[in-house]
Amino acid sequence: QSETIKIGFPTPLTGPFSAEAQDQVKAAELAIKEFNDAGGFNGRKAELLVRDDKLNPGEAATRTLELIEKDKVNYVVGSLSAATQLSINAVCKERKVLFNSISQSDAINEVKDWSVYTFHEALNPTMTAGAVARYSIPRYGKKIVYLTADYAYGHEMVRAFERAGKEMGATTLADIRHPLGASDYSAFLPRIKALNPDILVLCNFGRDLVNSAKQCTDFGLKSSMKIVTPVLLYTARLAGGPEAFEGILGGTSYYWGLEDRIPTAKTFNDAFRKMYNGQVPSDYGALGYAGVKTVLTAVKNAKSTDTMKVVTALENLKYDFYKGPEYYRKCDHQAVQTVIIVESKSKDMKDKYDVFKILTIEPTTEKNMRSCAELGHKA
Amino acid sequence: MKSFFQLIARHRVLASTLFLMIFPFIMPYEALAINILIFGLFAMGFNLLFGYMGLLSFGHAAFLGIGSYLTGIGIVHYAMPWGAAILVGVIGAAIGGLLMGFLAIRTRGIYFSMVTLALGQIVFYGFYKAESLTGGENGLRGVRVDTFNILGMPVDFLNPMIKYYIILFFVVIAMWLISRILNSPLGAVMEAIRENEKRAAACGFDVTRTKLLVFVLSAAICGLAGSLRALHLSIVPIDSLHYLQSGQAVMMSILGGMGTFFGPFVGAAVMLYLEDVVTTFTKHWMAVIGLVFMFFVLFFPQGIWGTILSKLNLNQGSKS
Amino acid sequence: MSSLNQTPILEARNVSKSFGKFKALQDVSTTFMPGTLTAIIGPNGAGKSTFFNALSGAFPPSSGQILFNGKDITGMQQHEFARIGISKSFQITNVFKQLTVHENVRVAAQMETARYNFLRNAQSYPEPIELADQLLRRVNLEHLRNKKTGDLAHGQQRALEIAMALACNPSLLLLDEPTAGMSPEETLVMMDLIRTLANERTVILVEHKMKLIMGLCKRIIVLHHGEFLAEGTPEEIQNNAEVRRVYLGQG
Amino acid sequence: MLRIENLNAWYDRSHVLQGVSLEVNKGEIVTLMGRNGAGKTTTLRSLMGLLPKREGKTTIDGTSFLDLAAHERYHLGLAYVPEDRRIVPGLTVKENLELGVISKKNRGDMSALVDEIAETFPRLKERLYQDGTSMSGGEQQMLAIARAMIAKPKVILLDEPSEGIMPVLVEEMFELFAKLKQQGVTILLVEQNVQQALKISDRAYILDQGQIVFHDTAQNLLNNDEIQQKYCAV
Amino acid sequence: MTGLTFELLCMQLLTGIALGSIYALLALGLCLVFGMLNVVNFAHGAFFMVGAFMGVYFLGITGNFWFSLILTPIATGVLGLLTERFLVRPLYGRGIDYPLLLTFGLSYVLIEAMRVTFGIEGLPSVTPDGLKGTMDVGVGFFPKYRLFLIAATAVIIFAVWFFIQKTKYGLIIKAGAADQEIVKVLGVDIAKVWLMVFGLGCAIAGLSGILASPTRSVNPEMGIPILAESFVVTVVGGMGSPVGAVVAGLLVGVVYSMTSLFFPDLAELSIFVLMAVVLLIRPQGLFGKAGAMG
Ligand SMILES: Nc1ncnc2c1ncn2[C@@H]1O[C@H](COP(=O)(O)OP(=O)(O)OP(=O)(O)O)[C@@H](O)[C@H]1O
Ligand SMILES: Nc1ncnc2c1ncn2[C@@H]1O[C@H](COP(=O)(O)OP(=O)(O)OP(=O)(O)O)[C@@H](O)[C@H]1O
Ligand SMILES: CC(C)C[C@H](N)C(=O)O
Ligand SMILES: [Mg+2]
Ligand SMILES: [Mg+2]
Repeated sequence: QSETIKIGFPTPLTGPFSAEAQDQVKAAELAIKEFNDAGGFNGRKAELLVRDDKLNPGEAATRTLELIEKDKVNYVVGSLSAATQLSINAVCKERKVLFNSISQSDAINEVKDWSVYTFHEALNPTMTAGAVARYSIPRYGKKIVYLTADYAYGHEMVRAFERAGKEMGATTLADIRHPLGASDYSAFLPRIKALNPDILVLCNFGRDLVNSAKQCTDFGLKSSMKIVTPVLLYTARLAGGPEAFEGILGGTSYYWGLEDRIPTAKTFNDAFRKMYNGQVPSDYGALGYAGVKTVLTAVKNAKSTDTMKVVTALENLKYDFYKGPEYYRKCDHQAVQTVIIVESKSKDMKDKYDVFKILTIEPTTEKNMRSCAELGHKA
Repeated sequence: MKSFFQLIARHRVLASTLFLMIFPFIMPYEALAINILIFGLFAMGFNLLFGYMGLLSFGHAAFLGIGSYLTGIGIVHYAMPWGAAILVGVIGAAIGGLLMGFLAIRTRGIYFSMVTLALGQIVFYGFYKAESLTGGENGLRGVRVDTFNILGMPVDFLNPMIKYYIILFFVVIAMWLISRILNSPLGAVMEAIRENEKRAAACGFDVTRTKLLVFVLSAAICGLAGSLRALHLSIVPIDSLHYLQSGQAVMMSILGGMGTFFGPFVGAAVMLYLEDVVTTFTKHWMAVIGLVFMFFVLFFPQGIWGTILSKLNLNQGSKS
Repeated sequence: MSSLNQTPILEARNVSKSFGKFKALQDVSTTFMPGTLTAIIGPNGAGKSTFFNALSGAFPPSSGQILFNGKDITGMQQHEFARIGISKSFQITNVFKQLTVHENVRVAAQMETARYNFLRNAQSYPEPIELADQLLRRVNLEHLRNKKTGDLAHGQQRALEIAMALACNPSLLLLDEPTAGMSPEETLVMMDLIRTLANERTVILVEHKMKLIMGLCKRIIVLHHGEFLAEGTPEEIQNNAEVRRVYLGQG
Repeated sequence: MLRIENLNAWYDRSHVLQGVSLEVNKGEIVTLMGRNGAGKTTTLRSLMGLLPKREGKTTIDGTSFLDLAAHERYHLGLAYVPEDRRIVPGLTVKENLELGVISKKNRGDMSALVDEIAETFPRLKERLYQDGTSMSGGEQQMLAIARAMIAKPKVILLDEPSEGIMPVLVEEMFELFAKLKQQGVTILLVEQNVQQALKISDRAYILDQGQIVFHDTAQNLLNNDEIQQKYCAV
Repeated sequence: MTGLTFELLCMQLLTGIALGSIYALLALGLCLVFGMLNVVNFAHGAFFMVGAFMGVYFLGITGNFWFSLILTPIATGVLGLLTERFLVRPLYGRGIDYPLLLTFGLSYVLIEAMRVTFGIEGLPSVTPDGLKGTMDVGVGFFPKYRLFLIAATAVIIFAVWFFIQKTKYGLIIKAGAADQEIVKVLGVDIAKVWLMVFGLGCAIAGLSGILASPTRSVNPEMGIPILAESFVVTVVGGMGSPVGAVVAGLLVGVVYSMTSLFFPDLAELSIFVLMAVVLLIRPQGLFGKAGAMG
């Protein structure tokens, strides 16, 4: 049989996360290419079917239905927001299709949404925000103010940061929730200034982060407090510019600069550079690579494309594709991996890609994750 | 030829039904066809108010959303049977329409649009904040109906074709209702009010009551569309309530031909189909859609369906 | 006037209306007996249309009362006026421009029979359709039956205006300058129509065409500056010096 | 001065004016009469350039203007008082008057112009700051005429100016037209108030179904019993 | 709430005014076009966005914020002129819906055009030198740039007000909005006036874009949310009333800011609630004329 192995890839090619999404596609194509160049599986090549979910959960569900019903894809990898990944997950779960999610969310690990077909290659807020808390609280102080995008993902970041902070005796002065997608944050800033915290945690993402960071800078907040953010995106930093992000630190799943320390990162970056004339992959882009690559590797390991067999193969997979060793935790299929803490540079940049300084890498450990029991899983 | 079309116009519900029976076979995949059914219904419900009463609401997403959420919540949290869940959705939307309409019809013109927009956003935030029931930004997941029991006969609702025809059944009922309304004396009053409120009142028609009545009917139909959508997607995204969704109904109606019976449906079909196809081969779909819109506005001012009707000289009294 | 023991069909008691500081109507009191034909005249801006608007429910008077068949109807809504049988034609043409001529009248005619029914086919109610056709014949518009109203010439719209006012079969008909803009020929037709209408119901009209009024009504009321100036038979009015001065002129 | 030859005009597909020819000499008042729907308004509107489709030849002082846009015709000295008055809602009486000269390069002093107008229409001066459309029907008519006259046009096209105007004023208005005529203004008048119109007119045309069916001097028309019977009764 | 001080309230108020300035400017352009042409310009937000991009782009070329401040409105204004001439003009007289749909389509095209030209991430924008940093305003430190924003808005608004109230164009605009035919008959080349008004509206949108750019990220979608907000402002003020647009802009800014202080997560909702309440009490908006715009 020489039928291709089809991987459906719904992701928001347009809309506010389009930069990240298009990078995801590029990296995923790289994974496909590597698989095919290596001869595929029993001569069967892999194919990526990219669909624009427009960052809209309804559209994402429809597109996933299309991929499953019309295109008859074998697996689904993708998504770039909590809401769309949960909707894709819901559809896949109902149709018993394997889904490897590459966007952050805590909910997807919980038993309510989870199914045996659900894998989560991305970090989740508990891991990222926790790591940032563990890094910054001892260094900058215990009085914390949160500026939070008012949606599930924002709340999850706060919860994780507080949870890690509690062990270190941190106190929350205020959790200020701003509307998702607000373009002006100035109205929240005088109060934050008046509260005078040690650390201001920006629990938002993408353009919200760019705008809030920028305005914090304008209002001179940086002189009296440290600004940190659980998810500091490479692409957001590029779009926001060095001035706005100066001195802000945060967590990320990947930064190309890891190549100095981790050999697989170097291999991955070089392959990416070669395929896309000199560009480097972004953090979320890299997840596209990993998400597809793990699934295809599992197919090979399972020696079958049968979904349940691939699930088992994934559960048993130990891999190091680009950022050091990883594996999927058995109970919730969460990828156990490192969190990289970076700080935005504003000077001494070698080229336009050189935007972060790696402060530390928090090692892989299940201790920092919510336990299986906590999530409602049996084992 | 012409008499053929007149025949169709006379039996418009029957004709539409026959057409929709074969529709899934000309669409690339069933989920899209079902989406078109649902949004076609949504746009038709909206058009009842917009095209026939001249009230441009920017808050109709509220009814789509209320329908979806109530049906979804009924199934997810209260394990209701699907029939009851749909009923709850439709009634909920009608009640929502009554409240919103009651407040909004005191204003006119663009102000009416804006009040409905604002009230719609308030509904949005209400559902957004009721996270424990609605799932907030993440949406309501798990609206699962695997099998439909029709007169004791279980059918597989996961089968896309079966799902299509089940949903079509409801859509046809709603279309029949809309068609009846338009042909009825109330339909005539609606148009009269659209043309000239002052005169309509002087003729003895209670303008406020009529507007409210139509608002509620329109909301209920949009609510039904919402309920069906929850069953179709098995999730309820919060975007269902967003004003951009209301905007879609406006666009669909105008694109297809406002104030025509089938126009909004055509608008929905063209728009969704185009978006689907264009998105698949270019990421610059927005430019393509934008240009197509501009093209139609400039060269087909009566909308696609409206233009077809007037080319065939069938739109006397704009009743098709 | 002759029928002393009858209740008036319409009575205005001290009706006043102000727009901001401006008093358009001040303490106007008068009665109209059933089956009579009365004309209201007065200079431009005297308040005739304002008085009509108050009588027909377009807006409530600022103070004073309006009684219909002895019942106080002040403050009722516009559509309720139409339902109890008060109907008005507008001075400035006010029709449904996008609908056809016949639809205009039919809609107005369905008020009685089939107001809000939304499940029956409108075509299944013969009464409004027939009534509409009949009224169009009366105002000589039957040849334009299926034309879009907005495309009609001014005078034709004026005639339609009357037909619509008649469609809800009112017992009291208020006509605000019904023949304005009509050609002499058509004016004659309209006069005849008004005369026959007055046999069936009470009619009050505002007109500036004195010759027309003189031949038509027995009673004339004159308003001036929002106040009652005079009342009487055509002869009395024509010979009233004050009326001549402010309104009629010498001619 | 104003000359129309074989004018045809259409609304959509309906051919409303079918070869109308007429002529108004300088300083003349010419009345255009005819039953409702005859095409009187349409004639005036096509003279003013407000009809999308028109054919024929129209000249003013020998200058052909059929192809000019409405606003250019104003600058040729044509003024128009529409039958439905068209007082601009939301503007005061004064602003409505001001509009009459707004497009003139040197429009002169507004208050002097208003005073001039007030001589003819004192009511308007009393109400300068009232919203134009809240005035009574007759008052609005005065305003519309005043607005057209304030620009001192060469030719005024009047569409049923006496409609809704009280008798005293109708007389005065016709006197005013006569006065304007003496000042050299040329007037094309559409009127249903035929008797009075003819009294001040020099000549008259009768329009029927988009064609001129009769034409004579006003005096002859007044004496023509048949025509009187047919068009001028009441 | 703890720590509520007079200084905080004042700062919050000032923040609201700065925010409201942008709203007021945007609404002014929107309301000018609506009031005159009866066109609801759905591309207004896109013109704002294009203005921001142009601003950053011209800044890049000329290296001077002030040049860019002049060039940008000219560029978007010309774009507006072209739009009116070739796209909107054929639609006059067809009611409010068609231009709405057309400009909606146009906004998609403009967004995509910027994506293709400048990339999907958008451009980093910088605060002009001289206006960087904060300044002591007595109750605390406030960004200099936002103070400049308030001042610049005041100047622009005054200029537009003068144009509308004190020149004859204002009267033509008002009359033309209500009845174009009569204005034509009175000798005004209304087509030209419409062209200029549309151009002016778009120029103001572009100007608001460049003025806003240093305070937020410049990206192709930045015009979408702000469009809804400026509609709210226009409506609260009363459609077609420039004074209303300004007052409502500031009001909305301040309401947003104050809600942010007390109920931060309801900030976004607050402006919609404000609009609903205003319209339910005064159906024609704060400064709208009753009865106008049926
Ligand atoms: N809404 C309003 N606001 C302010 N003034 C008004 C309003 N409506 C009417 N008026 C004024 O009230 C007076 C009476 O107006 P009305 O229309 O009743 O006059 P009329 O007698 O019908 O005159 P005509 O014979 O000219 O139609 C007029 O001076 C008019 O300007
Ligand atoms: N906008 C229009 N579209 C189509 N037909 C029209 C339009 N306006 C007028 N007509 C038709 O053109 C013919 C002439 O109308 P016009 O208004 O010129 O008549 P008129 O002589 O001024 O009548 P009146 O005395 O009633 O004002 C009429 O038959 C009318 O129905
Ligand atoms: C890519 C993710 C960090 C995005 C996040 N999950 C969201 O919902 O917005
Ligand atoms: Mg009157
Ligand atoms: Mg006429």
